[in-house]
Formats: sequence, structure tokens, C-alpha cells
Amino acid sequence: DTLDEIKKRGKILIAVDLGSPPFGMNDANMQPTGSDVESAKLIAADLGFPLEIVQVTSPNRIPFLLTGKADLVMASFSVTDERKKVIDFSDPYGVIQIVVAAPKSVAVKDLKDLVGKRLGTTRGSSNDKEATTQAQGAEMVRYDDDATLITALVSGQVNIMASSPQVMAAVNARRPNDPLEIKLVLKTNPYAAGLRKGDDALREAVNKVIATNLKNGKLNEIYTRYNGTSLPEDMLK
Amino acid sequence: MTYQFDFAVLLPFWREFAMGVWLTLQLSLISTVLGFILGTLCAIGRADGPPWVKFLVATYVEIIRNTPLLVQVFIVYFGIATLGIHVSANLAAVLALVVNVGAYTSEIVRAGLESIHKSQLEAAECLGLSRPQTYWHVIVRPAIERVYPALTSQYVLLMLASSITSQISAEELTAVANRIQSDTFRSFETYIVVGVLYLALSFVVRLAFWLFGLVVFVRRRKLGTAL
Amino acid sequence: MSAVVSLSNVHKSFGAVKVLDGVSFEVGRGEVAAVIGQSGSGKSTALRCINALETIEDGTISVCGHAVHDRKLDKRELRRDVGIVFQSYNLFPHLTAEQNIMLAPTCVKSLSKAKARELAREVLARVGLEAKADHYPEQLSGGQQQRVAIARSLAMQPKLMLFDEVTSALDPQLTGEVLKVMEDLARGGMTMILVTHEMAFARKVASKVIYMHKGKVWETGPGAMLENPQTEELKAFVGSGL
Amino acid sequence: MSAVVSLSNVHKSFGAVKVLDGVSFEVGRGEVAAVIGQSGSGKSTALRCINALETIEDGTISVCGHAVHDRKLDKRELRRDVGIVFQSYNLFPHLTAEQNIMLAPTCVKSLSKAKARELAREVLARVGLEAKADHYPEQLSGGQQQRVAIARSLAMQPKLMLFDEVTSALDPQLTGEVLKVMEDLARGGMTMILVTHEMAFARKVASKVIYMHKGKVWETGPGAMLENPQTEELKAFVGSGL
Amino acid sequence: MPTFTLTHFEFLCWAALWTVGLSAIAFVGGGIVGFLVALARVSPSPVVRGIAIGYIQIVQGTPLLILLFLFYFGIAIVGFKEVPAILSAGLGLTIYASGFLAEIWRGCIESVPKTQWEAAECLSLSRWQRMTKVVLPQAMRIATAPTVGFLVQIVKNTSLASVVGFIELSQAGKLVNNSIFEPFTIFIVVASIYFVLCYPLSTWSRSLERKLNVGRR
Ligand SMILES: Nc1ncnc2c1ncn2[C@@H]1O[C@H](COP(=O)(O)OP(=O)(O)OP(=O)(O)O)[C@@H](O)[C@H]1O
Ligand SMILES: Nc1ncnc2c1ncn2[C@@H]1O[C@H](COP(=O)(O)OP(=O)(O)OP(=O)(O)O)[C@@H](O)[C@H]1O
Ligand SMILES: [Mg+2]
Ligand SMILES: [Mg+2]
Repeated sequence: DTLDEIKKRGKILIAVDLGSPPFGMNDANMQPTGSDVESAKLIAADLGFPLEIVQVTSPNRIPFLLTGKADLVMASFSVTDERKKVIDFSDPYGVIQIVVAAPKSVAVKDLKDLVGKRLGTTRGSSNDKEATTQAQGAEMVRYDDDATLITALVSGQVNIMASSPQVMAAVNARRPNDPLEIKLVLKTNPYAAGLRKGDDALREAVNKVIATNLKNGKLNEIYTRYNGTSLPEDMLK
Repeated sequence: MTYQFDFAVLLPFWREFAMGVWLTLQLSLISTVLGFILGTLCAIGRADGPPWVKFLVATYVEIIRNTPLLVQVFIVYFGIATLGIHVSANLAAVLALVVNVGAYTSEIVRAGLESIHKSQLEAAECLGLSRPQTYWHVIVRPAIERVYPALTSQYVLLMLASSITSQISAEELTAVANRIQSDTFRSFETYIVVGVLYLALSFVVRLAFWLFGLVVFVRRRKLGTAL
Repeated sequence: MSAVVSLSNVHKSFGAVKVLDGVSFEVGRGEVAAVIGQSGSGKSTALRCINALETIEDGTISVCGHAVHDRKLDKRELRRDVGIVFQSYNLFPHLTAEQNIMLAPTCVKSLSKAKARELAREVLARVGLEAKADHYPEQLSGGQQQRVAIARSLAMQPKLMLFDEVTSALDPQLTGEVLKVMEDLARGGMTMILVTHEMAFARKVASKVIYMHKGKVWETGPGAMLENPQTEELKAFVGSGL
Repeated sequence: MSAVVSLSNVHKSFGAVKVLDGVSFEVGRGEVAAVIGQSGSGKSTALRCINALETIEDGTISVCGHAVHDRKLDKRELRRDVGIVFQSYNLFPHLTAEQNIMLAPTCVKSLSKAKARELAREVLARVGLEAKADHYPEQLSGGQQQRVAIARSLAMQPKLMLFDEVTSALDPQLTGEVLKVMEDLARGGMTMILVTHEMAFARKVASKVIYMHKGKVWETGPGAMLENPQTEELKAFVGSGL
Repeated sequence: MPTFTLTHFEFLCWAALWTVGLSAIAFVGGGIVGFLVALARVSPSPVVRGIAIGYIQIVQGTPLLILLFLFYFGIAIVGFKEVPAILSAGLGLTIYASGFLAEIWRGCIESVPKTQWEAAECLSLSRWQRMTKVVLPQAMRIATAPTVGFLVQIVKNTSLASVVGFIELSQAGKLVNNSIFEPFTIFIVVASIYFVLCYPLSTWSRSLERKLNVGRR
């Protein structure tokens, strides 16, 4: 199974989306960074394997995993029932909200206000799915990755987004004059590492590492460093 | 090989596929028509315009032909936004495709124009035709007739290249495929289906061009010259 | 002044090559002038100058009242009065015989399609090609193509027709067809200038023969002058040309 | 059986057009046969059938012991024995004269480069072109190209040579050069079949003349038969052809 | 807020090297496969010819983007899991290039006059010898210009490898944009680098074409 394979190979392949700050991105020296990257480093180290980061985008995360191009996906990968049919998840190591955000000037009180509005999101992400089902009547504008979504929001190609607060923060850092604010919270999703179905041994090992690091606060430290808020209390116990 | 193919999963998505095909066709049709007009004007400008027009067109053609469409799409989409103009993805896609295919069209049409013998021009001139009349009746029409097969190939390539505009949120066939495969996790099957759809589309486009050619180029029809 | 065409001291060079070196001649109304001379002597160039296809460096050209040497010349007006037919036909390959003929009358004289078609049928009949109206150039023989080209010029009802070696790409039989049409035109009183290698035809039809040599008009006279050349050069030319 | 080539009742059509309609003739060792006839009478096609460039529908062809009509024929073996020279030379433009000649001996007979070069020099000398060994085809005149083509065939030491109007693209002077080479070959005892328009040459060199008309062998006989044609058709042909 | 610096430019230039590398793989691979397909396309066997025609039609009728996706995931499905992106992207581009090069070269092979084939046949050369000694050397001369021209297409189209995560010039542009958000500047710079790579090739191709035309006249 995969754990043996990792041992044989001598390194672990973890898929991270470097196009979705602050979870995955490049720093000023074009080195990968972000909370998923740091978490992946932590988990790989605790599992005792050298880490190799595999770059993915949100539409191709699952194919990457299923076709064996990665052992583990850590790409702000929300746990959903649909995904559970195809892959397994570890215990959650973070949470991500799906929010609708827009500038002050745009009045959005409930989902009905979104009818006929253009809503930017990332194609194939759980944000996409949640917004598409909840905000009936809104026009979805889908980009291939968060980076393009952010660029579109900063340049004003779309004005309303259905994504995470983290994306909103990234946007606001680049458009200080007319910042977005959270209008609606569509869902709060815990996210976890994704594994191939039946990789129980690896899952056990990963779960153990996650539990330890949630307890000792290391994961929370990473999360707080990049997201600006700490993890919910009930995850830390 | 342990992978189990399952195309049935994709059946419920036929409506999405159809929408994607429809948008792909629309994008291609509009860009073909506009790109043809732009390209033909550029070709005429380059063949017979004042030096500054020649220079401008030459520069335009060289820049477009030596940079990737993907990058052109990004520059158009984000570039005009930076200027404060906000257009829909579809419009930006069309704009980028037109600018792109216009350059290629202009090169093809130019070759056609150059293949028209100078004596034809003189004959028209001697009949007293004005410059625009000469251009339309004696040069442009036969030139385009001559390069029609090359143009057909170019516009089929355009249709295929329109898949790139999925990157800027145009919901054409490739974008639909990407969404469906992340819904169903059946990426391989999805791309096979989409590949077949594109093949069918290119066949349809070729057929359409052939029929259009039959209608427009009467002589070829009457003499039975292949298009 | 009854001269339809009059050239006076015309000079023309291509780069360093002097092609017309002081050419002067006149052609009156209803006259048929044959221009003869060796290859390269400047015959075609002279014809092209008359029709303003080439600009000249010096001298004056007056054609049907137009000052052709003038920079401000309205070429389109000139060409309503002058028709020209080339050796290589220059029909438009994508148009039928009829459409070739209709093009200029509809574009230039703004005739209606119906009127232009009627006119086309008429001139095609004059060259004996009523039956070929719907044929494309490539479906016609060389002689037929040349006659369509003549018909195309005739449709504009020019006052002067120029012919540049219109038979030299044709075999003897086809040549006969075309010459017949030109003879008819001459009999109908059309003013014509023809560059030709057909001495027999020149002798028969031309009221004036212009012999060019090295860019100059070497000898001029009636058709009979060919029987009795005054200069050594014409003597040699006629001797070889027959 | 001393016949090197023997055709018997050969039929060949292109689509609906019957080109060979029961052709039979024989050519013996050392004989020079001239095939004459109007354009389109099937001369070239007959020659191409002998060399298996065309397949026939009916009849038998035997060439140097090979059954050419047989589907199982080894064409490469046949062509070791038969050389052919075309009107359009068909030299390989990317190779020099020498390389053109060396190609087949090295490829087919596995001669060493050095041997093949020696051979090439030898056959080039036979056609009088030793000096042109290093020239590319486009650097040679038509007659020289044709002679290199003959040398290229000779280098394979064929038992039979076929010539298809090898001089008709050449002017009289160049024609003379090529005919001289062919005369030498004939004198050397080579079996040859030549399609030709040069009646004088046929009369002088050919030991047998084959007159073809409408896909049939119309008349056969010695060179002298041209002086005394038996059929109306040959009479007309000889009358016009001379 | 960071701005576009020399570091970023350097990063882009390194990525451009990958673009060049990927182009080289696609060109060499596509050249080899394309050559074989071109030979098959002019084969005397109708079956072989039919297969070659089908192959060319399919490759030319599918967007490169879809080809890349198919190969990217297809390779893994058939069991090669640890194939690096450069190889699967290289394979996708190889197939793409082979389809187009095959068609270009077929045209060149067929433009060698039939009489040359016949002359070689009459000299008793085998089919392979006719092809290699007589036809190909002549076809090659005609083929250089369009081949170099197509090389430009390959270089440009490697940009699509970005969609399967291969970090070449375009993807690098996206990444840089991700950290500094100056899309206009960055993509203009990216376009300029492509231009610098492609323009000499285009010019070369055109001058080759001109020379050939002069030679033919
Ligand atoms: N466009 C041109 N550029 C340069 N030289 C030209 C041009 N047109 C004609 N010439 C030269 O001018 C000279 C006269 O040409 P022209 O065509 O008038 O001769 P011509 O008497 O009509 O001869 P021909 O009987 O062969 O038609 C020739 O030497 C020719 O090479
Ligand atoms: N490949 C072909 N396809 C169709 N028809 C052909 C082909 N080759 C020859 N023909 C026809 O077969 C007839 C005989 O041709 P062939 O070349 O044998 O005549 P020929 O006697 O050599 O004439 P010529 O003296 O003009 O060379 C002609 O009518 C020709 O049009
Ligand atoms: Mg002339
Ligand atoms: Mg023949």
C-alpha cells in the first residue's frame, strides 16, 4: 500500500495548490509558502519522510490523487460527502468558510439579493459547488485557480466573490481603496488531507500526527500566522 | 491497468456539454467573421497602404504570430481591466481571438493578394474602375477564392484554440469539461468525450466552410474545381 | 484639330534605358494606325503611355481632348474614351464572359444589371460569341478569350481602341477570328491604334503605318509604304518580317 | 527462342480509354527496333508495359526471360536487365552526374564506392562527358543531361535499353549529340527499342520499324518499309512526319 | 506591496529555459514520430495509409489543451504513476507536433515529381532506397522552411503545458503575478520573452522560403 511505497521511495509526495493564498503561494523569492505548505512540512517531518511538494490546482486535485501523482493532498481540501464517495479524508487540520463578499457599495443581505449578479469563484472548488446550489439565479464566473480569481477581483473584472475569507484578505491587500467585506457565510467547512480510498495505514499515521500537533498548538500557530485568526476551540482539544 | 472506465456517469451532464459546445461555436463564429474582416483590411493595408500603415500592420502581425494565444488572452482580459474597462469574459475572449486570428488571416490573404497578377490590376484600371472597385471586384474576391482552403484550416484551428479562453472564465466546452470532471472525478472519460466532441465540431466547421464556399464561389461550383 | 491622338516629342526611360526617345505622331478620327517595329523598339510602351499606364518624362500627349502628360489628368475620364486590349487577354478569371463585360458599365457608368446584361449580349454578338456568355475564361479558347476582351472594351463605347499584339499568342486559325473582328471595327469607323506583327493585316487594314526603331519613329506613311521602304532599317525589317 | 522481348496480344486501358488494343511484336537479340506513330497511339504506354511500370489487363509480355505479365514478377530482377531513358531525363537533381550514375550500382549491385566511381567514369567517357562528372544536373545542357541519363542506365549493364523520345525536348544540335551516342550503342550490339519522331534516324539505325496506330501495331518491317508504306495510315504519317 | 523586480525577471528567465527544453522534447519527439507517420501516410498499403490519415485527423482535430489533459491523466491511469510533468507534457506536445509535422512532410514528399520515383524504380532501387536516396533528400530541401515555421508554433504552444501544472514561462508568469499582482506588466514581460524566442525562428523560416522560391524560378 501507499505507506510502504513511501518508505520504499524514501519521500512523501504531498499535493499543494500554490495558487490559493494564504494556504499555498510563493514568497518574494518565489519559494513555496502558506499554511498548507507549512502544515505539509510539519506532517512530513513528523511522519519521518523527506517532503516533495507536488503542485496542483483545485480542479485537478482529485485526479492527481487518484492517478497516483500524489500520496496526500493538502490543498485547503474541504471535507464533503460527495468527495468522500471517491476518496478518504484524514481528520481535519483547519477550517475554511465559504463566504460571499462584496464591496460596501453593493447591497447583499440574503441569497435573493444575488439574483442576476456576477459571482466570481474557482472552477470545480467546493466554493463553486456551494455557491452554485445556494445562490440560484446568480451568474457564476469561474476561474481555473484562486490566483486568477484574485487577479480578476483586484482588477475589477468581477466585484462579488464566493470564496474563502482568506481569498478576500488577499484581494483587500491589493485593493485598499474599495475593500470587500463579508456579506454572507454560506458554509463552514473543516478541511483535511485527502487520501486514496483504502490507504488506512497512511491515514492512521497522518491522523496521529495531526492530533499531536493540534494538541501541542503547532498547527494552530501555522494557521494563525497565515490566516490572521486562530482555529476554532473545539478543534484544539 | 486497474482503472475502470465508466462513461455512464457523464450522461446526466449532456445539457452542460451542449451548452459548452454552443458557446464554443458562438465564440468561433463571431471571431471568424470579425477576424476575417480585420485580417483582410490589414492585408490590404499592408499590400497597398501608406508606409506607416504597412509598418503598423507588420508590427501587429509579427507580435501576434510570435507570442502565445494564452498570454494574449491574459493581456486582453486583465490589461483592459487595468485601464478601467470591464467587459465580460466572453467579450474579452472574442476580442483576444479576433486580434489573434486577424493576424493570421492577414498573412494568408496577403499571399492571395500577391498571387493576383499585376496585369489584372491594369486591365481594371483601363476599364475605368475606381481604386475601391478594382480592389473589390478584381483583387480581393479572387484572392480570397484562391486562399479559401488555407483560411478554412486556420478557422478550424481557431475553433480548437478557443479552448484556451476557459482560463478567463468563458464557459465553453473545455471549461465545462473541467467543471464536470471535478464534479464526477472522471477526468479521463470526460476528456475523451470532449476530445470526440471537438473532433465532431471540426468536422462540422469544415463542412460549413465547404458549403459556404459552394454558395459564394460560383465558378468553382460550375467548373467542379475542388475547394 | 481633327487628331484624336497626338504625341509630340515624347521621352520615356526605365532606369538607365531610354525606351522612347522623342516620339511624335498623330492619328486622326476614323484612322487605323499600325505600329510596327522590332522587339524592344518601344511599341508597347508608346501604347501604354497613350493610355496613361506609364508616365512620361518629357513631351506632350493629347488623347480625345485629354492632356495625358498633365499630372492633374483625370485618368478615369480618359479611360472612358480609350479602350485597350492586351496580348495576354487579362480577362478576370472568376467572372463569366458576360460578367467580365458587365463589370465596367455597372461600376463606372452605373448602368442597371439588366441594361448592362443587354449591352453585354450585344457586344458579344458583335464578336460572334453570343453562345459563350456564361462560360468562364478557362472554358474558352485563346481566340475566344481575346474576342471577349475586345468585347469588354467595346462595351464602354470608347472613341479610341488600342490593341497590343492581340494575336501573337494565338495559332493561325484563332488569329483569323480575332483579325476579322478588328476588320469589322475598322470598317465601322472606329479609331484604332494597333501594335502588330501581322504585316499582311497591317497592309490591308491600316490607313497609316508607323515604323518604330530604337525608341524613335523611324518612318511613317500609308500602308503602301511597306512595299517601298525608304530606310535601310525598315527594308531589313520588312524583308525579315514577311 | 532468340527474342529478347516478345509481346503477345497485350491489352491496356486507362479508365474507359483503350490504349493498347492487342499489341504483339518481337525484338531479337542485338536488334534495334524503332516504334513510330502519332501522338496518343500508345507508344509510350507499350514501352512502360515492357518495363513493368504499368500493369496490363490481358496478353503476355516476356522480357529477357522474365514473365512481365505475371503478378509474381520480381520487378527489381527485371530492371537489372532493362534500362530505360525518358524524354524528361529524370536525373536526380540533388546528385552530381557521377553520383547519379553511382547510385544504382552501389545500392543494387553492392559495388564499393571506388569501383562504382570507376564504372561511372567509364560510362561517362562512353557518352563523351568525362569532364562533367562533378556537375549537378542544373549545370548541364539538355543534351548533356540526356547523355548522363543514358550513361546512368548503361552503368547497370542492361541487356535491353528502352528510349522514349529521348531527343524531342532538345534542339537540333543537342539532338545530334544524343543520337550519336545511341548509334554507338547500336553498333556495339545492344538490343534497343526506341520510340522516336526522328524518321531519318529510324531509317538509318533501326533494323525493325514498328508503326503503331490507335493502340494497335499497324505495320511492321525493316527500315526500308518507310519508303514503301503498305497502309493508308502509315502513308499519311510518313508524308506528314518528314 | 512588492513590485516587479530583477528576482522575478530572473525567475521568468529560468522558466523560459524550461519552455525551451519542453519545445526541444516536443520537436525531437514530434519529429521522430511525425517522420514515421509521414512515411506511413505515403505507404503503398491502404491500411497503413488509412491509419496514418486517421491519426493525423484526430491529432489535428483535438485542441492541444485536451490532448495535454488526456496524456497527463492517461499515463498515470495505465500505471506509470511517477512520470514527471515534463515527460507527460512532453508526450502530449510530441503527439501534437507529430500530427502536424507528418502532414507538412507528407506534402513535401509528394511534391517530389512522380517521375523521380519512376526513374529510381527503373534503376532497380528498392522502395526503401528510393525513399532514402532519391525522394527524401529532395523533399528535405523543400521542408526546411515550413518545419522551422512550425517550430514557432511549438514554442508558443508549450504555454498550454501550464494547465497541467508544468512550470514553464506562462505558469511562472501566473505565479509571479500571484505574489505581486501586476498582471499587465508581468504578461507583457512574458509575451516579450516569447517574442525573443520565436521571432528569430520566424525570420529564419521566411528567409529560407524566399531562398527556395528564388531557386525554383
Ligand atoms: N517595366 C519596365 N521596366 C524596365 N524596362 C522595361 C519595362 N517595360 C519595358 N521595358 C524595356 O523597354 C524596352 C521597350 O519595351 P517595349 O515593351 O515597349 O517593346 P516592344 O516594342 O513592345 O517589344 P515587343 O515587340 O517585344 O513587345 C525593352 O527593352 C524593355 O526591356
Ligand atoms: N496515366 C494515364 N492516365 C490516363 N490516360 C493516360 C495515361 N497515360 C496515357 N494516357 C492516355 O493513353 C493514350 C496513349 O498514351 P501514350 O503516352 O502511350 O501515347 P504516345 O503514343 O506515347 O503519344 P506521344 O507521342 O504524345 O507521347 C493517350 O490518349 C493518353 O491520353
Ligand atoms: Mg510589346
Ligand atoms: Mg509518349
